[in-house]
Amino acid sequence: MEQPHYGFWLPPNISTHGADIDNLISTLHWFMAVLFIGWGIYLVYCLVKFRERPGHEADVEGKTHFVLPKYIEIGIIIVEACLLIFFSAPIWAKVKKDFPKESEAVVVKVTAEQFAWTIHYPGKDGKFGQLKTELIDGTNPTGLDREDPNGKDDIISPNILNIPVNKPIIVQLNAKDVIHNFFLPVMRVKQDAIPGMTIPLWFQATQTGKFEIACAQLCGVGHTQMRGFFNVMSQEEYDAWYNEEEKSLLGDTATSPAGETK
Amino acid sequence: MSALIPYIDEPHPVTGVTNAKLGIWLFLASEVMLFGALFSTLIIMRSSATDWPAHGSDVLNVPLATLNTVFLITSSVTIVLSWAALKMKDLKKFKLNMGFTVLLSFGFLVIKYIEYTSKFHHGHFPSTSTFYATYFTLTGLHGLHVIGGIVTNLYLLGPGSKMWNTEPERFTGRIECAGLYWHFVDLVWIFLFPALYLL
Amino acid sequence: MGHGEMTVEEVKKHVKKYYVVFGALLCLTIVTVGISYLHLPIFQAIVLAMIVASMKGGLVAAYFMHLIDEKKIIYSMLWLTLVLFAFCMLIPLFTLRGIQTYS
Amino acid sequence: MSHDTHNHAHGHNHSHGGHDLPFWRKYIFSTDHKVIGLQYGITAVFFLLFGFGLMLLMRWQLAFPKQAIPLIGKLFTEDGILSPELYNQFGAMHGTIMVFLGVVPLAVGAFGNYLVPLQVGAHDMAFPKLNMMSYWVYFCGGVVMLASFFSPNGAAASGWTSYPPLSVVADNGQSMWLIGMVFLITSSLLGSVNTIVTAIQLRVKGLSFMRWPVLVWAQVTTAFLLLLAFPPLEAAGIMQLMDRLAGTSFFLPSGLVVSGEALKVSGGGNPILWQHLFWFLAHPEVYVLILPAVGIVGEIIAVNTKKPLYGYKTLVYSMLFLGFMSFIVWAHHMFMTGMGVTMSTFFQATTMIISVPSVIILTTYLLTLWGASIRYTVPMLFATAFLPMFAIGGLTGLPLGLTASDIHLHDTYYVIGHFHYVVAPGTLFALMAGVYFWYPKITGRFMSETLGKIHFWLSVTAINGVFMPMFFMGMAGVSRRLYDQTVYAHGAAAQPLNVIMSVSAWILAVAQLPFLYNMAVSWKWGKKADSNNPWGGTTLEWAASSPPPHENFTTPVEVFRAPYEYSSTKKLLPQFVQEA
Repeated sequence: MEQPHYGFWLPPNISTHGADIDNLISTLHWFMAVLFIGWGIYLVYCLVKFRERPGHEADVEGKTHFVLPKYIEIGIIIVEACLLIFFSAPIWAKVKKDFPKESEAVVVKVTAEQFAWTIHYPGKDGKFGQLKTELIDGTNPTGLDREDPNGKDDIISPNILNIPVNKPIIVQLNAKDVIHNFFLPVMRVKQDAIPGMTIPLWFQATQTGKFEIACAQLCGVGHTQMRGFFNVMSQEEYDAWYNEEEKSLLGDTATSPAGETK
Repeated sequence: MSALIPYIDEPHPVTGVTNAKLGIWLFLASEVMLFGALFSTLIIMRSSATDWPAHGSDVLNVPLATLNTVFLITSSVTIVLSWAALKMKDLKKFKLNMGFTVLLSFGFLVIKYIEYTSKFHHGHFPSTSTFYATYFTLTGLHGLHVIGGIVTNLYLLGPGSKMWNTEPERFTGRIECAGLYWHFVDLVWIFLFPALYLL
Repeated sequence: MGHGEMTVEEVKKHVKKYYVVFGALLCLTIVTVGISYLHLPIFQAIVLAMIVASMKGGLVAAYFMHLIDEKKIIYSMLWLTLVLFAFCMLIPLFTLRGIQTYS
Repeated sequence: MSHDTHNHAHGHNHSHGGHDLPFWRKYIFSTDHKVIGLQYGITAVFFLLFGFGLMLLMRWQLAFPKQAIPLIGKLFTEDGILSPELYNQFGAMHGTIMVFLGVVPLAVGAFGNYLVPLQVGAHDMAFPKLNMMSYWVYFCGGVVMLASFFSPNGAAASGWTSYPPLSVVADNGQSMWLIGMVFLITSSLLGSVNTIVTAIQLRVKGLSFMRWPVLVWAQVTTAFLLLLAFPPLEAAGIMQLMDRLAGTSFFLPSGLVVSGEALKVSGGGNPILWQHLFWFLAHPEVYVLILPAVGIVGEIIAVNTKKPLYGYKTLVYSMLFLGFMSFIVWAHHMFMTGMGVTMSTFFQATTMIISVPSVIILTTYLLTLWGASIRYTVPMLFATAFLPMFAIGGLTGLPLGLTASDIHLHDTYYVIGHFHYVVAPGTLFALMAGVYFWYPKITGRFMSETLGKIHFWLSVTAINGVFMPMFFMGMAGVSRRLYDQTVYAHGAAAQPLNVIMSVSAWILAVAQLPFLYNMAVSWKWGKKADSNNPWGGTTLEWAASSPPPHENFTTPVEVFRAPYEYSSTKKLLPQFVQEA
């Protein structure tokens, strides 16, 4: 897994939906560039051609005006409408609405707090244990109730999100204290983590590698330090990691029914 | 300096209003937006709250609030009558009606005070729940508006009324503006009353 | 408003109107309080209460604040305000409702 | 108040009022709109420099993370390194001060106050005492904001947007911020009532609405935006104060756990509600910042191209439409709160629609240049530079206004670059142009052209050096408000851009020195303006003498035509001159 290359432009994209976003961004910038250069040429031409000089009078009656701007204006409206209707709205709908089935996806809870991320996997049973505010302490940042049968096998992974490649991931995003923003630059994922709400989002990685989670909403003095990691692994690596975690939680009886390990 | 500012006491020929009249309506427009945001908050707080009382009357004192409604409505009538009195060049009647207005608004505040203290006695504070937070903030801000009205009206009743002798038209205009403000305060209460107490 | 040029007679007519409105306001107050004791389902209760409140508010605005006979400039300004007021009331609510969450 | 109100129409008695007042009534607690305008101007320039200064310090930390600030660093912390606490305070206060205490008071308070009465031919504002009050309320708000730096844990540090719950659990500086905001809002409300009434009621004979100069249209639209958009923020500010001081939970949901401890509040509130009420103001606020600038640039372009503004009516309608639309686009600041498909499409659509009048405004100005005879005075240079800078600012709004592209760009440096292009090389350049342009009216003397040109060329280069790299940094995915972006791999890769920006910012600061010097020295020693109308302006302020006397017009003025019309000899003709 090599380090991704970052520079002065868009970071590499490793998500399935990111290419659409990148396309829209570059289309938009071409459109902006054409407009700006067009205006720029016109402006510079005017500034030189119509400068004050002896023998040159202002055309106060505006006889030399042309009708082009009207068409440009209409053109801009049409382009903007197309960008909205054919690009932005469908992409947004795909990201926000077309969720994969939970049974086919990896579902994780991500809880933001000042200034860390807690990633919570449901474990083998696929069910999240209950979270109880009163259980929150230094070792249990989200207050997971280990007594809850569903919570016994839950994996808590501080600040590191491990996911398999080529499989949809559903994140249930929440925050404990203030508003944060769950930002995966290479994944083109950004969503506010708002206390009191659990907001779903999904994505799917196309490459393996080690990347970063960034907080994109000012959340206090340690905002800049609120850096998490996410590793995209091959399915085998991911399974191996998952089993390892389960084993250390439940001992070697990981495969036996949950009730026995009390 | 006012000598050079036209349309203080006579309406502008095109707009048909005096400066003060336009000014007070603009001010009221901004007040509409202020209370608009607060009512918006009320709706949002209520629609997401888990412990909002089913009926305001379960926790708030409806009879007292009804009395307060009557007070405010009556004071609205008296202030508009005080303006009509000036139109009929009757300063005495103006003072009488304006005096009633101020008295009634004091009555409103006294009842508000009784309501608040009884809530505090029962341990209900703004921090108790979003219902009480909304209740205290909205009625509190409305109360501040009432106090502002009392100060203005007292001024116009007392030292301000000297203007009647020098510039009667302008003074009548001032009373009209004070009245508009006061009716607005009444108007807000007309909506606050059912929204908080009755629903 | 053209009340600047009102005669004493006209003012007296106005005063009569104020008393009628006053009576109507008192009646409506009784009505709205009465309705609240019926303990109607919440939706009907809100609609009814708001209708009565709007009627009362309308009376105050129309007669006490003379909006029934006001100048165009005031009307246009108030219409603008009302539209923005509606935006401020409704859009946050719709938007908050639109946020999908688990819970 | 005088007793002879009934002969008000044609100022026979302007001998009293201006000349026999004691100093403190004439210059401190003055009711003269020109003095108040200057008071606003001077205070606002002070705050602009102060807010700029905060940013210059922050830019050191950004360019050279965790290195001691040379020379003056020890004033702030023991080791001279800007701490993250201070960084957040400076960031929040930079935004607040620049917007609410700098640009708006300068654009609306100073230019509006000084020019609107002159341009409509009034002797003063409609409510002179109220006018004085707005200034002093603004002044108090400024003092509260400055004082908040000295509160125990420093000033507000939750960004100028003050999103709860962060701002509710923050230190006391935030309460002072809110109180300061209540002052500033009150001041703006009083000021806008005054501006609207003055412009509508005190118009001189012949000045119909469609003969208003564009600046008056801009100021009136702005005043309406302030009047109707600010109150919701005032309400929200009061609620946040209640949350902070009375323990309510308007913006606090249930179950908050802050630094390991459950917060002892009732909960049940909604943090997003604040964002709605905040942006209900703050989006129109963007147009409050830009519209006066549009007005100023319009005046300067008309005078310096020596031809009528192209499409005056279209321009006016565009401004009004822009103002109205600005009320229904606000939630495009909140796309990342998890907004659903319907509402996000609605806000994208309104956002695309609002770009139309902006483009029309820009187009009318660009078309005015065609066939002109452009006189390159310093104000015209700044006004010309405004056009492409505003264009960049406007165009870069597109990717932010569409949800899909906003996913990557939201809350990155791209946003900062976008709105700074609108406000800094956009509005601020226009305001500087305004200062150069009306200086001879205010003082009777010109500012130095040479110093002005130095100021212009240095500023225009440096300011692009500050803001252009931000777009690249935003593209690279670097979030805004980061104390040290090198923590992140993508941030570290983009770090060289920060050095460019910081150095440019410091050059920009140096570039303002000739401007300040010029402003101060020209007051007494500048080249004398040879007439009341040295630029050949067409609007009413040029009919008054320079500086205008206490009651503005010594002889009655009248308006005969629309603001930008030409005579039979094909020259621009002032509104107030009757053609023979």
